[in-house]
Amino acid sequence: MLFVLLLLHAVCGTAVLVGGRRLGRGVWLLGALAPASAVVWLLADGGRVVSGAGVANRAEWVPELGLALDLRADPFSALMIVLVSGIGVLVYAYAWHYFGTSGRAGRVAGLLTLFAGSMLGVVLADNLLALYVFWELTSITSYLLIGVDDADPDARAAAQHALLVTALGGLVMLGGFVVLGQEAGTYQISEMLAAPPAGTTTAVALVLILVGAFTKSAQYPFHSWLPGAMVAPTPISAYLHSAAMVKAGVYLVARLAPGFAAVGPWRPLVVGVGLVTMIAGGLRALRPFDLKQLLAFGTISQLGFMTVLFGIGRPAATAAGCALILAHGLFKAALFMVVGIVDHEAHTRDIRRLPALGRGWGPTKVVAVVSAASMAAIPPLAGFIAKEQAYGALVDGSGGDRVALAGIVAGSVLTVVYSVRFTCALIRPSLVSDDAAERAVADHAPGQAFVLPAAVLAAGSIVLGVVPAVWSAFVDHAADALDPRAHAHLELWHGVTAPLVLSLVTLGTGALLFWRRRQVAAVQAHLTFPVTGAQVYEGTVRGVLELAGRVTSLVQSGSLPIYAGIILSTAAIASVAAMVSGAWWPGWPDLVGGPAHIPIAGILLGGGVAATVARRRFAAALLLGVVGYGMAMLFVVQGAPDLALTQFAIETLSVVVFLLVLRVLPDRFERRAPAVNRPLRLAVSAAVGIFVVLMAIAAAGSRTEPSVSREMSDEALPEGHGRNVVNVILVDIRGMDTMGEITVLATAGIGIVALARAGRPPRRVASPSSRSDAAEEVGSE
Amino acid sequence: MADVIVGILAIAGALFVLLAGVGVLRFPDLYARMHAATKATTVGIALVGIAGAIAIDGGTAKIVLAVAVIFVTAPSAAHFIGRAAYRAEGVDIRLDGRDDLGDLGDLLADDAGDG
Amino acid sequence: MITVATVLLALGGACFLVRVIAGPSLADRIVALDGLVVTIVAAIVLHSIRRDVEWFLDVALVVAFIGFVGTTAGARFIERRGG
Amino acid sequence: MIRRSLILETTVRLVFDGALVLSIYLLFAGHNQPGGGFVGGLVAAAAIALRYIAGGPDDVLSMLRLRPRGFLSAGLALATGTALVPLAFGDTPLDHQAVEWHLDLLGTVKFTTATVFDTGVYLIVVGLVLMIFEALGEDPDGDEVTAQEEGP
Amino acid sequence: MTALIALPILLPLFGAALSVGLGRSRAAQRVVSVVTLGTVTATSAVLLIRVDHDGATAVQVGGWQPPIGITLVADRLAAIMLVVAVLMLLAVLLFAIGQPGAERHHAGFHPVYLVLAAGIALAFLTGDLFNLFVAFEVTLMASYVLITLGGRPDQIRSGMTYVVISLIASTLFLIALALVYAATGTVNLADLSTKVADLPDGVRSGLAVLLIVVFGIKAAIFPLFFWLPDSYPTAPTPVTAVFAGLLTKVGVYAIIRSQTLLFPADTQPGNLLLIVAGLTMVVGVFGAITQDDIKRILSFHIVSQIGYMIMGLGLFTLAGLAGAVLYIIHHIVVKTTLFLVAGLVEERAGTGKLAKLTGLARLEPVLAVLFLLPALSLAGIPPFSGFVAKLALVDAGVTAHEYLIVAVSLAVSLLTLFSMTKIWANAFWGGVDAGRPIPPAATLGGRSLMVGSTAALVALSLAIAVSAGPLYDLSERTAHDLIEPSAYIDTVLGR
Amino acid sequence: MTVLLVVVAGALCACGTYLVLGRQLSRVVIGIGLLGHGVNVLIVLSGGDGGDPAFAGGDAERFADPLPQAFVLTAIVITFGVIAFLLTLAYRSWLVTADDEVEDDVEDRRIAREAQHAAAEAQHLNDPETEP
Amino acid sequence: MTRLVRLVGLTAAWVALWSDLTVANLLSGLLVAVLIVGAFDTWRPGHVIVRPVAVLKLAGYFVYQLAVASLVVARTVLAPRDRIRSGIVAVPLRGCSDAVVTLIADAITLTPGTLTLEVRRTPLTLYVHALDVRDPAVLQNEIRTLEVLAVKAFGDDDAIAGLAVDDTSVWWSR
Ligand code: NA
Ligand code: NA
Repeated sequence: MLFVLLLLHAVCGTAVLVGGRRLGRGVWLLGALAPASAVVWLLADGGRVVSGAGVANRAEWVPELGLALDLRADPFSALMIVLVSGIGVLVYAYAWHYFGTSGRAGRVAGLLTLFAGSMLGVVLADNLLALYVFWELTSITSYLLIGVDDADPDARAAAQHALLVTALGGLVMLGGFVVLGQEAGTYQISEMLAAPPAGTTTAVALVLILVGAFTKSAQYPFHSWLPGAMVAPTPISAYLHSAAMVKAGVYLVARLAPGFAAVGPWRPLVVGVGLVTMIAGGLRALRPFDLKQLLAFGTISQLGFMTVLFGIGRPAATAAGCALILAHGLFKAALFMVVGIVDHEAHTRDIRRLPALGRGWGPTKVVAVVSAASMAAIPPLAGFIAKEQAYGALVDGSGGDRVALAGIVAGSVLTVVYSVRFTCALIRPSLVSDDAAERAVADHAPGQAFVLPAAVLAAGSIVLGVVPAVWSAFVDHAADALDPRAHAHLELWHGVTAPLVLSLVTLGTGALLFWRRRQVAAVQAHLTFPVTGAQVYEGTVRGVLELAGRVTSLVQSGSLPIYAGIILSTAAIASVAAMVSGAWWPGWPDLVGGPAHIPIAGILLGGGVAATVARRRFAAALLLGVVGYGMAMLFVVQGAPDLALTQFAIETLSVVVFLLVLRVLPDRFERRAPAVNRPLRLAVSAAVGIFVVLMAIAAAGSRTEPSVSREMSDEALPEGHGRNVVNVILVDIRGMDTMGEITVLATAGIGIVALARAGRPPRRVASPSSRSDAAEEVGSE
Repeated sequence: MADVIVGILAIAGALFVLLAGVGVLRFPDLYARMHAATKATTVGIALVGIAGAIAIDGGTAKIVLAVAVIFVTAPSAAHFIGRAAYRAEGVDIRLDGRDDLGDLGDLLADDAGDG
Repeated sequence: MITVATVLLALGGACFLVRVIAGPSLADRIVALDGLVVTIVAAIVLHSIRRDVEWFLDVALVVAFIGFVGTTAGARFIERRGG
Repeated sequence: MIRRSLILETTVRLVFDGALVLSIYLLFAGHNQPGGGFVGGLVAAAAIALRYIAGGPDDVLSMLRLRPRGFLSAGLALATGTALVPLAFGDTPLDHQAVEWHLDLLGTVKFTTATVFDTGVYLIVVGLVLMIFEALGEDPDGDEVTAQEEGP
Repeated sequence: MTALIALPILLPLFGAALSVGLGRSRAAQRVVSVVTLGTVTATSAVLLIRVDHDGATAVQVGGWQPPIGITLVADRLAAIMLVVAVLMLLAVLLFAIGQPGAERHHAGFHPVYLVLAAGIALAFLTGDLFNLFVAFEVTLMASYVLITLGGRPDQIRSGMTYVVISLIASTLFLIALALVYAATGTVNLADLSTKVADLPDGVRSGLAVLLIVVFGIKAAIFPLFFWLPDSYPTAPTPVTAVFAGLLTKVGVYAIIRSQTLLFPADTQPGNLLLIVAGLTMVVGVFGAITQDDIKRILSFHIVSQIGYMIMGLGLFTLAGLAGAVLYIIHHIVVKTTLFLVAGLVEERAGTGKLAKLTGLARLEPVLAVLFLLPALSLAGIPPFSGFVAKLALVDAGVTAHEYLIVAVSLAVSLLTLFSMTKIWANAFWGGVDAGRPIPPAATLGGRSLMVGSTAALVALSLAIAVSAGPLYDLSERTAHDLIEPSAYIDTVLGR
Repeated sequence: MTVLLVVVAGALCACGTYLVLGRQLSRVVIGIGLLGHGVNVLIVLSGGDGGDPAFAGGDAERFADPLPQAFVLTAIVITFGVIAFLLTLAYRSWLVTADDEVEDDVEDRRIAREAQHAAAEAQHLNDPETEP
Repeated sequence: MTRLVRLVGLTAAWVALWSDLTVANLLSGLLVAVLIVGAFDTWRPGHVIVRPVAVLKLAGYFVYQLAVASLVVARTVLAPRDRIRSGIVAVPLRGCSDAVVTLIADAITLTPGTLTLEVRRTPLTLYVHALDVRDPAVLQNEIRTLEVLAVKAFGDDDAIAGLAVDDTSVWWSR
């Protein structure tokens, strides 16, 4: 069934992409069909899942590598499905209005559905490698979605930024997965957590995996892609960058923490990064005038919060995380939708330029206020419930937990501040904007249906806050699925407890800071970190490109002589070096084989050197021919008449071909600046010469057995029916060589004609005695 | 006895080739070198060929053919080189007597191809 | 005696070789190369006499013919392109 | 422009016929004596080169009945055919067969399919050289053809 | 079985012979080529199935018993390479027929293309070192002709580079052959396998390194690859596609074959290979990200990815070799596809320069999909074939505790993705340039054939991903053969 | 194998290498030719010292090893085909560029030049994150 | 006649190459010869007629000249002296076929001190390089002797008749 759901996403998404414009607004219906089905399935079949029985489907892919598409739905998955598919459906409804009949609607809808499927895969995967598969699919679909306004260079750059950072993390994580999988002996998550490995290797693997989680969930210092991704249309931001994709990292931390939180670096790393992210993100959220940027940094901050809760590995914190992840999905998606509505209707989302939102904006403002309040953890909203849980989980803990708690409180204070800031921006923008200019009044207001999805989410925040029992069991089961020790009992009123006190302190401090916002801003101006994450990213990319450019211009000289020199010297030096590293020297062979060798050696050396230094092309060709004749004489004295015959004939024909070509070329070799200077050329030449000599002597000296050709001499006549052994070898014993050889010749013939006559009319013979076919073109037309 | 004859013929032939070589090396201009090369080598190969024809069983016919080929081709080749060199630039040719060909000018160009 | 002849031949060949290398004109080189070809034919015949085998005579025959091709080709070239 | 030579052309025509005989001899004798398809083809090719040198490219192309490409095609077909045919009889490729006939007058005539293969080699070598002349033989300035058209 | 092994070599040659003769009729040439390669594809597939089932098979050419004669051997590796290669050749042939270009304008295209096919098949199937040289030469000669078909100045320039470098490689190969024969008196690979083992270890390592260099030039490994990006991109698209997909892999095949058969684990320079692999990956991908032309970018990626295959060999474990084999299968298909797509882009937009391209995704959505899928696969993004292949290598590397090369391979994977997104963002994204003239309809005549064959290859690469499990099993069986070559040797020597 | 001939082979290879490292294709061709000759000497030597031509009926003990001869023959012929092609390339190069020099790759030179400047600037990678 | 001469010559060459005079070789040689003559029927050097006795005379004269030439060369090589006057002399011939002209020209090249450089067809003239051109009459006589012997050996009847015409004045007048 789980496969059917995933497949449905793929099919619907593809259908929407292919159908595109022809479907009109139907793209949203068809696109939403898949996530809606997931929700329906959860409602229909969810009892089984939520009760903890779980639904597992498995499909082998590459069994030998442990790569299996194992899917497993447990209560925590169910919670994630609510986020991914449930909010997904609402996002579709929202996007229906947002995009209208825009030309990109088809692309967005199709890609959203594919993304939803990938995200569903992430939360259902019960195999680390399968999880990686879906993980990267979310990266790719996110890339395409961020870049959906591809004419905008900023969108393209942001898309690439997001992809590179998340893919970097993904690859590091993959390395971690493989190491961890090998340590554990399985990639199956449930199995692995049942008996988690420990030790140094595991610790290293976990750090690698966490890098992946941090990039995906925009944790410091990998957060900078998320604000950039805000160039995407708001429905996409609402879905990917608040509700769904950015939760993938948190999800992974949540899954693994119960088994691995105790392993070495896990807890300090996760809690440290999470706290830094929460506080730094919160601080950054105080500054932007772009509402989406504000929400983006707020999201980063909240993701840090969740990372801490899940990563710390305390059962109660885990339970709190489950509550927070859901609550955050509700309020953050709603807030993004609100910003989208504002942007869509008022054509700006800059606080300084926002018009006054008057008639018809009531519902929107209500949604915004409720959701922001939930974000600020004001009772009786869902956010408050979650935060109470979080405070409660850590308040009784050890020293480390106390530090975490302090950080969380600090981060929450900031959350309160930017929540207020956001609310004010919509209701009294002048409060949070320096300009005193008169604001225009928004000339039209959003339709009811446009606001409805956000309203549903806001209502959710209220209902869950007011009636915690609605989701208490659900969260309890989810937490239980992660960690059997974890239990959640959500209540609005616990009595006057430490958490309540902390909540009040949080709200009060937040209000105070908002009141003294100018002083805060002044302090903040001095606090700015010297480099931003974006600068780090940019610098890294530029550095890599610069390094690549340098390396490439170094090795890729574009000059044939240099390439040839490198190859030849590599061959000579590497081979000889390898040879002399072991036993090789057999002793000197005889000096001279016979008196006839001396004049022949004279011809070869004299001709060779003369051909090398010749300054005229023709002379060089002729001298090459002389060397060839010397070769033929060598073949004569060595007892190879066939070779001698062939060598003489070929050498002469070669000279003829040389002459045909040389008659168009200049007489002398021009003196030009060489690509490789003379001493270097001589050195490489000498190296090649020495390499040949040394290796030949070594090779010949190590022969112990007679050649296989003895049998050929014996078999030539009886089996090959010929006396000439060489000929029998050529046409029979090694006829395959000859076959190849004549193929080379035939091909050369075709190529020569094609090359020489390209672009010229076919050869014609003027002589009247010629037949028509003799005049016909040969290699080219 | 036959060995001695073969040896003498071979040495004589080789001597002529050596003579031709020395001539080619020592003579001052192209035509003089050609006079030496064409004649002496032809004679030399003829003598060596006879030696070979005597000495090698079953090789007579091929040697005769080889020598015949040289006899037919060597003078034609010499003619062709000489003719080309006459026209070509950059060849050292010393004509201190008469030059009927030079007097003829370009007239030849018209009908030299009239083979 | 064949050895003596071979040595003489080698000396002759050396003379031709020097002229091929030294030139100075292309025509000189071609003339010398032509001489070298005849020397080679003679050398092959002498080699055959010495080893008393006939296998190399085909080589001699082919060289005699093919040398002509090379020489005329060279001559045709210098006629066009100068010596 | 080619300056033709009566002396050279006459010699070449005399030698040409002989060289063809030599090349065919080398082809057929090659299995038992020095020679073979390569050398045979090369000698024939050299003979053709000679004709080219003496008479120019048109002299060469006009004397042939087969286009240069035809030589390649036929040669390659013969060689690969020899390799393929044994497959039809369940033998390995290039498995050559030899047949001997004992004829009263002629004595023993031996024929092996290796000769067919070698003939393919021969044709390809000839074809290659012809194609070289076709490609490069023409004077790049193009006045050779003109000279021929004005000739006899 | 004999025919199954011989036909992939002989049939294309015979087809080439016919095709040369049919030079005047392009239609007849096309029929000959398609029928020939189609038949060879079928026989090769049957061969692979049978070899996988029954084990390696050898054919003694001319009936001469080894080590005298030349042996053709089909083991799993050879059969796999053969099948993938002929599939590519067939697909690219169809593309070429559709494309108005080299195929249409040169009577030589078809015969030479068939010769190339025969050469590649021979290289995979031969069990003889000298015959391998001949196979290389056949392939090279055909490639020289194909790369310069048309004779444009830039082709001449790059043709010179390609030919000269290849000639140097051939020369070094011949030197290696002379040394091998001098040392052992045989060139039969199976026979050599036993005789090389008896050589003094210095001589043996020297030969091993020399052969790596020889095949490494062809395979384009560091520092021997610099010629490749300068020569491949100028050829006509179908030619570049085949070169990119197949020719370097012939070199890789030769490295794997020679190192596993002749210089097994105890002597093979494993660490050296891993260093070479890493440098090849990095320097190759660095080159890619600095380029501005699609085909040049892709050419550098060829190099970079050769590093992955060498990595698998360098690990010299069962898993490593299996990964290398799987990577080769994936890479051949994907690389060929990408070059065909690059050709379609050039066809459509008249250029392959990123700076001049824009908005193709909107103009040609089909083309965009055809690019995106293999591009992601190339970058090793799941669920495409490249991911499985990369995973196999990473897994093997981790098992062998070679963490550095694993890290390098993952980093290079990221840079590859960067490079692919650069193409995507610059060529496929962006506003539609209204000023660009649409190519005249006439040149689009065979477009459906071009797009169709490209799409078929994309589908093939998806099929590889889907069936990665059985394919990995096959790769593992292949790797087992390579690590335990005794079966190969016994098959050849008839023991 | 004798020292003299091995040295000859090495010297021919060295000469060939020297020419191959030049720029003019016609010279490179000569170099390839010399390399080919050097290698052929090596192959012939790989069969041991010479002997009688290998013809059935002779004394097989004294035969020169025929197998390297077959190798060399194949090598010679292939080299011929390749050299002819290479020369045609030089010819064509002369026709289209009036030179037979192997020029440096244009694109490589361009990339190298650009690497001097800031490579990243051309990449449109500025982060869109807006500072308030 | 010409064709027959070619056939016989080629068959003889074939048999000589096989170095074995058998029926099989004769027949196959004839076959090869017929094929070649049939395939390349482009013989242009004119009619060739063979007169055996005259051929022998020519051969004898030629061998004598060659021997002299060798000695002359030997002397010049071993004891080089400044050449007095070398030059190129035009030597007119009377009408004969290309084959015979070639024969004459080749023979001149192989005889002492002379080298045929060029042939002019109309009027038929050889241009001969001589190491010593102080006395052109000697040159003329030698060449005239050669011409007569050659025409008688291989020329057709018209050519032999042409020998009677004395047109010395045409070239000597210069
Ligand atoms: Na086409
Ligand atoms: Na662009």
